[in-house]
Amino acid sequence: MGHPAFSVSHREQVAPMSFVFYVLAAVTLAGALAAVLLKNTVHCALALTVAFAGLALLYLELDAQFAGFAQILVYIGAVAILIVFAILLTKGSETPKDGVYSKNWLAGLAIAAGVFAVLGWAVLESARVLPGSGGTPTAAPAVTVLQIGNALMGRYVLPLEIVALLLTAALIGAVIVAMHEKEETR
Amino acid sequence: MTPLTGYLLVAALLFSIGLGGALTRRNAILVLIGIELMLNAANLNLIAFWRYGPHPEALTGMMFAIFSIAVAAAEAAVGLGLVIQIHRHAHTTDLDQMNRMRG
Amino acid sequence: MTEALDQVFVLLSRWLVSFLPAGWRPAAGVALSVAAIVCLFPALFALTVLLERKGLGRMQNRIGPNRVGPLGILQPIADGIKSLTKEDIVPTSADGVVHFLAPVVLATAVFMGFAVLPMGRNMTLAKMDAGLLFYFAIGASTELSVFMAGWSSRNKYSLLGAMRAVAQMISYEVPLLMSSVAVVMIAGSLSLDRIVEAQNHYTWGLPHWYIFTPWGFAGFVLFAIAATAETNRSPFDLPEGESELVAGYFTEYSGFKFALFFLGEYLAMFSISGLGATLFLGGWSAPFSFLGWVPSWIWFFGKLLVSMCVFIWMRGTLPRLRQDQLMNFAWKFVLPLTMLNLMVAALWHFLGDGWARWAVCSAILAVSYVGMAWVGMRRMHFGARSYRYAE
Amino acid sequence: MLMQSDLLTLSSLNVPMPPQAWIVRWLWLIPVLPIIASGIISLLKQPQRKLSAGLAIGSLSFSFLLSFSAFAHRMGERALLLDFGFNPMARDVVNITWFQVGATSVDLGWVLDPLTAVMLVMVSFVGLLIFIYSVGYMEHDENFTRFFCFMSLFAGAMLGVAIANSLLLLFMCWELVGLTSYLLIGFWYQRPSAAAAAKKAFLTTRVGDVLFLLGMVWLFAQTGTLLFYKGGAGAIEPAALTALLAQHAGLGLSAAGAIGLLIFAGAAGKSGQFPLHVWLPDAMEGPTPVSALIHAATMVAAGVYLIARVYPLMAAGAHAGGSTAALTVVTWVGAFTAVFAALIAVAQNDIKRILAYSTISQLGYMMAGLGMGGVAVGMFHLITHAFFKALLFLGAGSVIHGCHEEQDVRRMGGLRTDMPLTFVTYAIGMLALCGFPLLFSGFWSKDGILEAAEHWSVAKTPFYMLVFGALLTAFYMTRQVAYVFFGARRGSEPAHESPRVMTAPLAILAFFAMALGLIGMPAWPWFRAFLEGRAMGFDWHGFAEPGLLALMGTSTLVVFLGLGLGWWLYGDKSPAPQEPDALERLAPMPWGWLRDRLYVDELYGVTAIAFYGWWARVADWLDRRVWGGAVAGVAGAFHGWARFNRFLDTNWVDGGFDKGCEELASGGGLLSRVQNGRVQTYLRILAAAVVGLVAILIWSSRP
Repeated sequence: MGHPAFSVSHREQVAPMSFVFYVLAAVTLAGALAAVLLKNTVHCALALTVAFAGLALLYLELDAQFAGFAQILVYIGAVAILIVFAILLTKGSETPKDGVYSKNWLAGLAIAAGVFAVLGWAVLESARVLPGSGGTPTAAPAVTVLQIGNALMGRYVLPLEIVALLLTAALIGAVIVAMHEKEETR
Repeated sequence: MTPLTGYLLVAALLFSIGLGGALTRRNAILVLIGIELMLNAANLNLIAFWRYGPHPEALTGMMFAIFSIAVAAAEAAVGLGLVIQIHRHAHTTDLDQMNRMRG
Repeated sequence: MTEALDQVFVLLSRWLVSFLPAGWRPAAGVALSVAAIVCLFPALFALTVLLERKGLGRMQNRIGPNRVGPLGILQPIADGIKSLTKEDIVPTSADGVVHFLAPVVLATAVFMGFAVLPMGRNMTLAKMDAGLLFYFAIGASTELSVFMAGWSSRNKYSLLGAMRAVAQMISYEVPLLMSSVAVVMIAGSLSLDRIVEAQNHYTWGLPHWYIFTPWGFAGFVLFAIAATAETNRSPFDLPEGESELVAGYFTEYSGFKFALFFLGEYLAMFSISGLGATLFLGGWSAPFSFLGWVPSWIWFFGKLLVSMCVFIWMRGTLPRLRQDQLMNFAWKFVLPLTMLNLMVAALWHFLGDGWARWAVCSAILAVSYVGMAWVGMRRMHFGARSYRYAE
Repeated sequence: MLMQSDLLTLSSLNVPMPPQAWIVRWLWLIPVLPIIASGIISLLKQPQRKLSAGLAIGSLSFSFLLSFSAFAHRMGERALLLDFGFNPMARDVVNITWFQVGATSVDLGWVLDPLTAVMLVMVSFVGLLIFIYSVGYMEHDENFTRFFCFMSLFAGAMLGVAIANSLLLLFMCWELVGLTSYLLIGFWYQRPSAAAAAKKAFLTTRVGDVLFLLGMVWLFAQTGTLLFYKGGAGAIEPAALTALLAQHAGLGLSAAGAIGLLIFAGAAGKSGQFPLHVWLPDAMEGPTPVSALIHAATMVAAGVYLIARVYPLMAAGAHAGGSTAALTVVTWVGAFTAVFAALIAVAQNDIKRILAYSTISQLGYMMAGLGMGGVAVGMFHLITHAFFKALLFLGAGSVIHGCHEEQDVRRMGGLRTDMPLTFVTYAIGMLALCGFPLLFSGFWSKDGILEAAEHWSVAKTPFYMLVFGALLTAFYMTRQVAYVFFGARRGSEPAHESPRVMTAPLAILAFFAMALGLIGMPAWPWFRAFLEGRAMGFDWHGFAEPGLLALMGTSTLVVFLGLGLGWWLYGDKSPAPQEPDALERLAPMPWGWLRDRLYVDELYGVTAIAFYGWWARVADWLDRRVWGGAVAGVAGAFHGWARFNRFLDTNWVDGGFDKGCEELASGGGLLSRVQNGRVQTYLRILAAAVVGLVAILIWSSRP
């Protein structure tokens, strides 16, 4: 089967704006759009997972293997499931009578568009000064999980601990928030 | 258009889509979805900058992204817990109706 | 000779690929190996189904399928034809797209899982640096397909089954991960190839498989439990508990889609067995140094099949759990033990070579397990089993 | 002068000794052990009394052993240094950087010098005895474990104060001490009086602590460090002091003096010096062991200790034999407090209140001693007082325990026969407090102070005040003892002697109340020598100093006078509780004043407290009337405007005006939509703001 030369971590450098990128970007954005536009909430959640998957692949495209897999594991494996659970628990799957969009959705849309305009403008404005603008594609940084692990345990150990603390707090907090009602009714 | 610019534009678009969702949907969970999208857009930026930045070996952007993924997980857990609780309490997830603290 | 036999598939693919222009070769190699996986495992699946049915039959004093072909060997083929030719029923109220996507997603995800399993020396489709992470990431996404199936069928049974399944998978994914993390800690790598390599040494002809270390043994047992639950196999097969919810989340599935689901579940079992073998049973490495001449892939698939047999055996033997028991078991029993296992593994690592770490680690584990068992026994005082016969 | 000695530590000598002995490195264990113990105890359940008491006592005894070995280490080094002919005022210092902000680093650290050593031994030893005692005393209390949790937390904090080499660390422990004293005074929080007393203590000491904090900050601003000793760069080391002296803080004070005064304010708060003494008598609401530990032996001594610790700062710039502004203030306050509190003590009837006021006055003595005679004098009285006052309080506790929680001395009497052991020990403590000649420690320590006062260059008045104070002390103690132990039994039910676990500490303390004096005799000024790092030796010529014998004579005379007076008025005649006090018959009016504690509380009641009440009312009024009125006015204006609109509408039914009104209404709606509690609105506004800002940013950053 596949010979060792092939592996995701050292993929040959892609030309600027490779075809893959366009496909992935399209998938991601389509998923995101569907996630915010669809009527049925569960469909939204599923579309969201598509967007997440697209993002994960974009990360891989960016040689961020670890981040990509973490993205899949956390978002598709946990967050998406959480969301659908929440939808089912809040009977959110049936669409409300008075429309799915809030009263002044137009303003929201306008503002979102404005944000995009500004951000895009900013990006294009700064395109000249951004790194990699020389046209020469920078070489893919060969970063192994080992390095990431060392970094996590070394330079970033404090954030790691804090995140651990935060997650614990969130776990407990979520449990308490969800439990509370039950306690009362008992 | 350099790769970085492309990624940044995608991220910007993703962010705006998320924002739009968060701004226009009634359902609290959908708003959360929008927020998740925005977070992910930020992560994409981080990773893109890490990849095309001057010092990819420093891992900073990557680490930032990983941490923010972890934090996002926490955020989702708590947020959804809150939504469920509110639903139990007010029997709605419609944000237009959740505008009072009494209940 | 043995070398050639060992590398036969690799050489084969190289040879086949070599007919193509250089530019295409990597892609073609990948395509070839993917094709190989996609053909091989369904075949294996057919065989195992037969094995299961016959084995279960024997366990229940039946004969099992024996009509189609000699000793019913062709039974799987018959099944295949049947399921392919069956009408594909989609409930009117069902959510068509999702209903269709669910089995596809499942099958795809499961197949992707095989990409990182080293099925023999140099026989890994994607030698990834973060192979294990990849595996678990993919495994996580199967839950989604289950949910899709259950939700899209618009059927209470399906939904309940899906919820159960998802809850169960999520709960048991944690111990599964934890018990493998111990291995990662010792092997110092997330890449499955490295892990196998790390186990591929021998002292006095005996291999350095992790199952032969105290923490490894405990870890393997925990891993097996979690894996059984992860694949919704008996005794953890509540999601498709026929007696309660007709067939769980694929109640509303029929024909080819059902077959796909069935396939997906089975392949998930294969892949997780493969993972277990890779993590704890030394992957493709031989059990004794003097057996080194036997091709590596034989060992891998041998171990795979053995663990499949264990799965079948368990299914034939153990009764089904109750939902709350299941959850409590996951969170209050397996998870803490995996934690303990992690600590012991760390201890093992830091105590360094020598008999000391053996003594210490085994002592800790033995004490904790025995103590726990003792407490458990005290808690639920078992009496003699009592039988009630119909008058 | 004293303690401003050169800072050679043993590490800088070629002395065959490790640069820092283990005890120095592990000194921090002394405070930490009890704190850990309290932490564990806090997790225990009510019924686990034995365990909690054991933990507290065990940890404290460990600390005591450590303290003692620290003391021994100090002694040994001292001897060594003397042999090598060095100045034996060496001190071992361990400093650690807590955190760093830019260039300035905030350091904590601990020091082991004679002062610390002495304080450590005293605190841990007395504390230990009191712990043991309270096992018996609190026996029947259901919050036993909580009590010990607080107690050992307090002990830890106090030891922390003792070892601190950084004003910051000292302040932390200081506040911790304040907190625990608050918790312990209010231990029986069911009683409103106890709760009130706790609050009072807390707030009153806060007043001092705020000034203390000010001083601390100022010091830090000036010297850039809060460490006392830092190899020459410390805050109270010559380099820093000269810098501080150079500064002028107005009122003819140098910065050093001003900071010293601010710190003294804190000390006054803790050790109940005159303006801030009001909390101490009320603090007697707490359990008696608490009163003994906190309000007699240790916490109140913390103030004195603090002054001793920063003495170089207080005394900076004093030419030989002279004094500084700060020290003068300390002296006057001390002397005044001594007399003032002694006066009040004369007319109290609550056994513990009498002791409380006597504590205040004794603290005044210490302060005066510090101010006039330097560290050794003050500290010596602190140590001896700690022992005999703890003894007295524990004795009082035993009496109260024996008389079934009776605290009014007029309802006791005749206990001499009922509880002999308590009586003997109590008598010893009382004599020690009165400064009964030769035998008792109080005599020597008080004489030290009187001697210092006599030689004080600034003024003679404090000397006379202190002598008068001694007379009063002897008098009121005699009164109390006569009331409690002599005469006929006036209480209803018979009293009983306390259990062994309570009397044993009494005996030990009694022994020290006598013996400790010997180490401070003029003939053998061991203590002074230890603190000031002189060679110590025994010679009778110590007594031969001019005027010393005369002084001793006077003080003896005064003491006997007091005793006699007391006995003449109260001895062995047992007045019924309701009939007026003997002294009251002589001078009813001043007696009334004294009985009512010279109306200080009332004074504060009508000044400070009233002021705050008034201020609160003003604030309330402002809130209700002014702001509320403004809001109402605006609302009214809008209302009027709306009416006007309606008027226009109704009268001029005109499209244009209609439109205008709609515009107004929609405008109002627009404004109101800003705060409609809808998250999405907020998010929208946020996003819009982001758009605007980013746009501006880019625009401005365009080339």
